[in-house]
Amino acid sequence: MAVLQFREAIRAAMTEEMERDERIFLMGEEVAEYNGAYKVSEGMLAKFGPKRVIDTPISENGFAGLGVGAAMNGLRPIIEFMTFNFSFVAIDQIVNNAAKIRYMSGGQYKIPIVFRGPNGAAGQLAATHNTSTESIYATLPGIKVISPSNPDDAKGLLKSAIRDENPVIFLESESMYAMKGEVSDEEDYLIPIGKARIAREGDDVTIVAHGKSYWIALRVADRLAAESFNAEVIDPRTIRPLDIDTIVESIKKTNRCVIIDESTPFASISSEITYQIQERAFDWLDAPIVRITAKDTPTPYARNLMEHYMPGEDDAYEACRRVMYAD
Amino acid sequence: MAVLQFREAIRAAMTEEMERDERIFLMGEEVAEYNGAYKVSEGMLAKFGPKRVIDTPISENGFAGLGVGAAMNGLRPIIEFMTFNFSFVAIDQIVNNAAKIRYMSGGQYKIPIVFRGPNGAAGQLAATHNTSTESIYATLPGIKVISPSNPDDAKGLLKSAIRDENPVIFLESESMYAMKGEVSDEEDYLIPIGKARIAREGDDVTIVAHGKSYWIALRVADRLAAESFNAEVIDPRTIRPLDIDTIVESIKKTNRCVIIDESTPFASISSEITYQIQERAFDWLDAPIVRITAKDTPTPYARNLMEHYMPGEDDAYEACRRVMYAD
Amino acid sequence: MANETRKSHAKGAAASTNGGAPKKRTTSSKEKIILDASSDSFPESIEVAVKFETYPVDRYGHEELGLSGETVEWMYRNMLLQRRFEERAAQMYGKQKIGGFLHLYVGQEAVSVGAAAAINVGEDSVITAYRDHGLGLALGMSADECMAELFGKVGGCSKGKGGSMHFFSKKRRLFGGHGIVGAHVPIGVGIAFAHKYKEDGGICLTFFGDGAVGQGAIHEASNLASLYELPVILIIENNQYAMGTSIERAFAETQFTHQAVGYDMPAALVDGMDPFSVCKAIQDHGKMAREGKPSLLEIRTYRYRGHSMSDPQKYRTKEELESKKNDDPILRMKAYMLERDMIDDAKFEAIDAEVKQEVLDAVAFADGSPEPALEDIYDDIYEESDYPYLF
Amino acid sequence: MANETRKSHAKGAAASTNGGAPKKRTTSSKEKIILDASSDSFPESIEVAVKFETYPVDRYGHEELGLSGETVEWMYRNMLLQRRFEERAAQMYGKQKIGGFLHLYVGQEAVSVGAAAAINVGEDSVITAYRDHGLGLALGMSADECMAELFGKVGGCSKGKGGSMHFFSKKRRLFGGHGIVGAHVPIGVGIAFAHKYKEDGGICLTFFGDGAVGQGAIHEASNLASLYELPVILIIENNQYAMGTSIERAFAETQFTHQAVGYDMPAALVDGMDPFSVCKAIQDHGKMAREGKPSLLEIRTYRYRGHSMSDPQKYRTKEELESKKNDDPILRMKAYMLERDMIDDAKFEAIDAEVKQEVLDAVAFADGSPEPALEDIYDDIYEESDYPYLF
Ligand SMILES: Cc1ncc(C[n+]2csc(CCOP(=O)(O)OP(=O)(O)O)c2C)c(N)n1
Ligand SMILES: Cc1ncc(C[n+]2csc(CCOP(=O)(O)OP(=O)(O)O)c2C)c(N)n1
Ligand SMILES: [Mg+2]
Ligand SMILES: [Mg+2]
Repeated sequence: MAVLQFREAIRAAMTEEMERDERIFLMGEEVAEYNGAYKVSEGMLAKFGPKRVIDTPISENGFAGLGVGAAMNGLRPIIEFMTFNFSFVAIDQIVNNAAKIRYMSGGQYKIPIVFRGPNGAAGQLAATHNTSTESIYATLPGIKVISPSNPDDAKGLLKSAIRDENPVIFLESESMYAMKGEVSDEEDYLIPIGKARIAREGDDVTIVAHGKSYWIALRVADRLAAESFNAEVIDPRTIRPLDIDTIVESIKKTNRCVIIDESTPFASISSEITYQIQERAFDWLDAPIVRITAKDTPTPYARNLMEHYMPGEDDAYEACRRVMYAD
Repeated sequence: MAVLQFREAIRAAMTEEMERDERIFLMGEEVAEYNGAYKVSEGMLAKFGPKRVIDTPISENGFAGLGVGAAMNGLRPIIEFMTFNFSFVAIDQIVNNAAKIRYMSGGQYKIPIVFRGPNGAAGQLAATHNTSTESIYATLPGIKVISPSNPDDAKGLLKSAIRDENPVIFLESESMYAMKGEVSDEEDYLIPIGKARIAREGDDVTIVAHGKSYWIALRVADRLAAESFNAEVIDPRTIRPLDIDTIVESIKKTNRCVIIDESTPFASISSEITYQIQERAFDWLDAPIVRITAKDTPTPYARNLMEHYMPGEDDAYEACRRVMYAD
Repeated sequence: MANETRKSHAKGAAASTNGGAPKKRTTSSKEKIILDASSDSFPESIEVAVKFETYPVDRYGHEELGLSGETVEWMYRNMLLQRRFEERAAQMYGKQKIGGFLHLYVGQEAVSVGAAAAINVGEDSVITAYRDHGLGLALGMSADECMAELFGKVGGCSKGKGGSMHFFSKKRRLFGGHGIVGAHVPIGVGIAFAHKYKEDGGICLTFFGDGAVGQGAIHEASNLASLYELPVILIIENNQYAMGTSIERAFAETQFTHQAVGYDMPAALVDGMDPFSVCKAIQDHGKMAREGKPSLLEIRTYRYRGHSMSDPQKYRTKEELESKKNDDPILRMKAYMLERDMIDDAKFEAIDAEVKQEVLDAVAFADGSPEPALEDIYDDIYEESDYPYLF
Repeated sequence: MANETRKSHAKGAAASTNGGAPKKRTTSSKEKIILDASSDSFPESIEVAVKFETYPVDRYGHEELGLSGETVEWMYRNMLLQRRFEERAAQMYGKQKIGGFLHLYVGQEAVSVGAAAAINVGEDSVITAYRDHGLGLALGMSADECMAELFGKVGGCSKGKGGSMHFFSKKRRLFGGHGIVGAHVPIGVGIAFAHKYKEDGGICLTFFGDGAVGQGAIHEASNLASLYELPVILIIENNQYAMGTSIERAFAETQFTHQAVGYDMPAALVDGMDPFSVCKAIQDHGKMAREGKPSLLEIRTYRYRGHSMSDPQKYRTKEELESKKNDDPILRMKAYMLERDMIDDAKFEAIDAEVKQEVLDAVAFADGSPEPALEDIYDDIYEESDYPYLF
C-alpha cells in the first residue's frame, strides 16, 4: 500500500497500462507539455514521449472523434476532457458514434476507448463549469460510466476501464484530485467494473452515494453512529452498469434508503436507483426513498449560493433521520 | 373545431403566432424552399418571405447558437432541428447557453426561443436516427420540455411555447405528423405549459404516457376496459415542469401506476416520475410502479428487431394486470 | 511584433508534441509572400496565393495510371453493378422489402471505383456517409451481403442491424456508413492517426458530402489532420445538393478547395464523372498522404436520383438533370473501352447479363436469409455476454 | 461540368432565402482568377489570390480617426483603469475575496478601448469570452459593479451569479462573458442577425481567443455570417497562447486571416498593442458590417499574466515576456500624448490617483455589498415566479 493523491492514482493507472500495452495513448488539451491542466498527467510526456502523450487544439469534437476512429483501427485511446463540462461540444461523438458503432456494424468494430476527466462541481466556477454529467452519459446503452470516490478505486477502476473492450466514461473530480488515500500496489490491481462497494455496514438505513458525495455519506454515517444509528454506506462506483443487486440486498436489511448525488435531480441517477429499488424491493421499503441532490437550478457563482446549491450534509443527515422515523 | 394533421396543427400554431408577432422567425434545414423535410412548414416561405422563414446550411451548432443570440437581442426564434437526433451536435448551445445565460447574467438577458422538431423513433432508421431525447433535455433547469401526443395539444402547446419567455424544447414525432385530430379553432388557443391532461378517467390503475406512447396507453386502457378494469390515462404533455400533482392525485385513487415511454430506461422520465410518486404517495402505492420503455439497447434496423425494441402494447397491458394483481 | 521569437519558440514545441514529427510548414502549392519573411516587424500586408491542381475528365488513360486492362474492365463492371444494384434496391423499397431511408448513389459511381482502384483495398481504410452502397460494392463487398443488409437480415454485412446507412466491412476496411452528417470525418482522421501510429503504411480515404462542409466537425478534423500530418485524404463528394439545398444557398464560398487554405493543406478539384480522373487524384494525394501530407479533394459529381426515396426534387430543373445525365460515367467508360477496342459489344452484353444475374441472386439471397432472432437485439452492444441490461 | 447552370440556378435561390438579400460574391480584396470565368468547362486550374489589409502600430493618429482629445484621454484612462482594476483583483483573489477562476486581461487593454472607441456603445453590441473584465470596463461598466461581481455580491453586474467569467450588461450591450471556448461566437452572429432583422443599424463585435479557432462553432458561425451577410465583425484576440499551448502547436495555419478565405470573407491583421490601430480597423470593418459585409480581424496581442491565477507559465521564456512588455499599450499611449503635448505630467499623475481611488472605492463597494439571499438561488432561471422547482 502506498499513499497517493487521487491524481497520482489516476496517473499510476495510466502509466502502468501504457507500459503494458503499446496501443494505449493519452490525448487531450494540455496533457503533454503543460503536464495536465490539473497535473494528472505530470511527467507522462517525459516518460512516454510525444507519440503517446499528445496535446490537442481546443477541438473536443475533433479529438473525441479521432479517438473513436483510432479505437476502431486497433488502438486504445485515453481521451481527456479538461473537464466534462466541455464534453458537450463533443457529446455527439459519444452518443452516436462511440456508443452505437459496434452495434450498427453488427459487432465488427469494437471501440475500446476511455473518455476521462473531472466532472461535477469544483468551487465557484458558475453555471457552465459545474455540470454533473453522469445522469446523461448513463442513459446510453453501449457505454459504461464509472465514478470513483477515492484513490484506490480510481486506480483499480481506471486500469479496468483501459482494458475494457467497450467505451468507458471515467468521471473524476477537480476537488478530489489532491485527496490522499492508500492505494494498492498489487501487481495488476484491477477492480471489476459494475461492482458496488459496501463502505460501511449497518442495518438502520442505506445511504447510496458515488464520487464526491460519498464523503458526505460517510460524515452523515458518523453523525448517525453517534446517535446509535447504523447506516450502511454503499458506493456504487460504477453508474452503468449499476450494481443494483448490492443495493437491493442492503435495502432488504435496512428497509430505507437515502441517495446523495451532486447532479441536479430531474431524471438523474437518484431517480433511476429509486425506480430499480422499488421494482425489486417494494415490499421491503418502510419509507419513501429520499434523495439529496444539487438544487434544481443552474450553478451560481457567489460563494454562499454555491454552498447552498450543493447537496448538504445536514440535509442528508436529516433525511436519514426522517426515513428512520427518528424524530 | 377543424380536423388537422399533426403537422398542420404545428404549422397553424407557427403561422398564427408569426402573424401576431413580427419578432418571430423560423429557421432550420430545408424549412423554406423545400417546405420542410416533413412538410411541417409547407407554404410558410411563400406566406412570410425569406426574411422570416430561413433555410440554413447543415450547421446545427451554428444556427442553434444564432437563435440564442437573436433571442438575447429581442427576437423570438423558432429553431427547427430536422430531427432531434441531430441536436447532439448543437446540445452545448442548449445546455450551456440557452439554459444558463439568463441565470449567469443575473436575469438581464432572457432567451425566448423554441427548439422544435421530431423526436424519438420513426421506423427502421437504425441507431443514430431514433433517439428519444426528452430524458436528457429535461434534466436541465432553465429549459422547458414539451411533448404533445395529438394535434390539438400540439397547436395549443406550441402557441404557448412560442409566447413563453424561456427556452422551450418542443418534441414532435415523424410517425405522428400525418395523424389527424380535431383541433380547436378558438381565436387564441393556448394550452398552459406544465399541466397534464387526464385523457381517460379510471380508478384501477394509472397509466402515464406522453407523445407517441400515449396511444399505446389508450389501446391498453381499451383492452382493460373489455375486462372491466378502469385505467386512468394521464398524458403529462409537459415533461419539464412535470405536473406531478395530477399524477399523484390519480395514484391516490388507483394505488398503482404503469409508465409507458419510448426512451431507453436508464435515468429517464419514467425513473423520475417514479421517484416523485413514491416521494409523495408512498403510502398509497399498492404495487411497484412498472415502466414499459424501449429496450436498453441501441436501436436496431431490422424490422422485427425494431418492433421488438419499442415499448410493446402487450407488455404494457400485462404490466397493468400485474400491478392490479389481476392474474 | 516579435514574430521571430514566437516562431522559434514554437518550432521546438511543435517538434515535441505533434505525434513525434515536427510540422513542416511549406507546401508546394502555396506561397506566403510576406508573412514568412524573417523580419521582426509587423507585415505591411499579407497575401496568400494558392494554386490548386485540377483533374478534369478525359485527361488520363488507364496506362499512365498503371491500371491493367482487367482493372479497367472491373471498373466498368463495378459501376454497372452499383447502378443495377441500386435500381433493384429502389424496386425492393417500393415493395417494402427495405425500410427506413434509402439514399441512392446513382450518377456518382465513378467516384467509388476510381477511389478503389487507387488504393490497396484491405490495407488502406475507407469511411463515408450514409450514401454508402456504391463504395461498399467498389471495395468488393458482395451484392449478397449488401442486399441482405438492406433487407435487415442476418446475412447482411452488419447482420441487419445497420441498414442502408450503415454498411460496414472489417475485411474490406470499410469503417461505415454514417448517418450524422459530418460526424464521421473526425473518425476518418482517427483511423489515419492509427495507421501512422502503427506505421502500417495505410491511409484513410474519408468521404463526405458537400452538405457536411457546414459542420464544425470538418473544420476540427481538417486542422487535426494537417497539424498531426496524418495519412488521410478528406474527400468532398460534391454532388451540388444537400437534400434540397444547392451549395450556393448553403455556403458563402462554394469553391470548397478554398477551405484548405485555413489548414495549410493542399487541395485539388476533381471531375467525378470520369473514374480515371478520380483514380489519378487519389493516387497522387494518396502518395502525399503516405508521406505524411494530408489533403483535401473536392470531387464534383452529381446524383441522378432524389436525396432519398421520398424526395420530390423541386429544387432542380429537368434540364439540369438531363444535361448531367449526358455526362454519365458508365457511358463514358464504355466509350473509352470501345474506342480503344478493349472489349467488344458481345462482351459488354455478357457483362450486362452477369451483373443483372448477380443482383437477382443478391435479392434471392436477401430474401432467403433469416431475420435476426429477437434475442439478438442484445448482441453486439458490449463485449461481455453477461452485461446486465435493464428490462 | 455545367458550372453556369448551377450558378444561375443558385442565384435565384439565394436571393429568396438568405435573409432577403442576395449574396454578393465579389469582395474587394479577393480575386478568383479562373473560377468565376463564365465558361461551361471544368477549370484548368484554380488559383486564389487574396490580399489582407494590415493595421500596424504607430500608423494612425487620433485626428484622422475622428477622435477628440477627450476621447484620447478617456482611452488612456480606461486602459489604466483596467490595469489597476485587475492588479487589485489579483490581490483580492489572494485574499480569497474572489473565488473560481480569474483570467486577467493585462497587456491586452488596447484591444478593448480601441474597440469601444470605434462603435456606438449602447447601440452596437459586444460579446466575448471569459477574459472579459477589460471589455466590460471599456464599455463603461462601473468598477463597482465589476468588482462586486468578482466578490459574488448582489451589487455585481450579474448579481453575483456569474462571477469573473460572466460579466453581462444589458445597458452597455455586453452580451457576456462566456466560459465555453468558442460557443459564444454563434451567439454573436445571432445578435448581429437580430440587428439586421430589426434594421436598427447596430453591429455586433464578437471577440474570441486564438484557442477558440480550434472549435467547430467558429467555422459554422463564420459561414452563417458571410452567407446571410450579417453585421458582425469576428475578432480573434490572438494573444498567441491558449493556456499553455502556443498557436504553432495548435494550428496547422497560424495566420488566422487565412481562415476567411473559406468563407469568402474579408479579413485583416491588426496590431493590438496600439489602440488607434484597433480603433481604425474596427471603424473600417464596422462600416463594412453596417453595409452587410461581415469580416474577420486577427488582432495580435499579448497577455502579460498567466492564463489564470494558477498558471506556472513554463511555456514561455522570461525574455519573450519582457520583450512584449516593452510594447506596452499604456506606455505607448502615454508617449503619444506627451509627444503631442496633449496633457502634461501633472495631469497624468492626477489620472493615476483618480484611477487608483476608483479601484479602491470599487473594492469598498464590493466588500460592503451584501451576499445574495439564499432564496435568490431560484431567481433568474425562468420568467415565472411560480415555477415548480424540485426539492
Ligand atoms: C447533423 C445532421 N444534420 C442533419 C441531417 C439530415 N440530413 C441527412 S442527409 C442530409 C443532406 C446531406 O447532404 P450532403 O452532405 O451533400 O450528402 P449527399 O446527400 O448529397 O450525399 C441532411 C441534412 C443529418 N443526418 N445529420
Ligand atoms: C470547449 C472548451 N474547452 C476547453 C476549455 C478550457 N479552457 C478555458 S480557457 C482555455 C484556453 C483558451 O485560449 P484562448 O481562446 O486563446 O483565450 P485566452 O485565454 O488566450 O484569452 C481553455 C482550453 C473551455 N473553457 N471550453
Ligand atoms: Mg451533396
Ligand atoms: Mg489566447
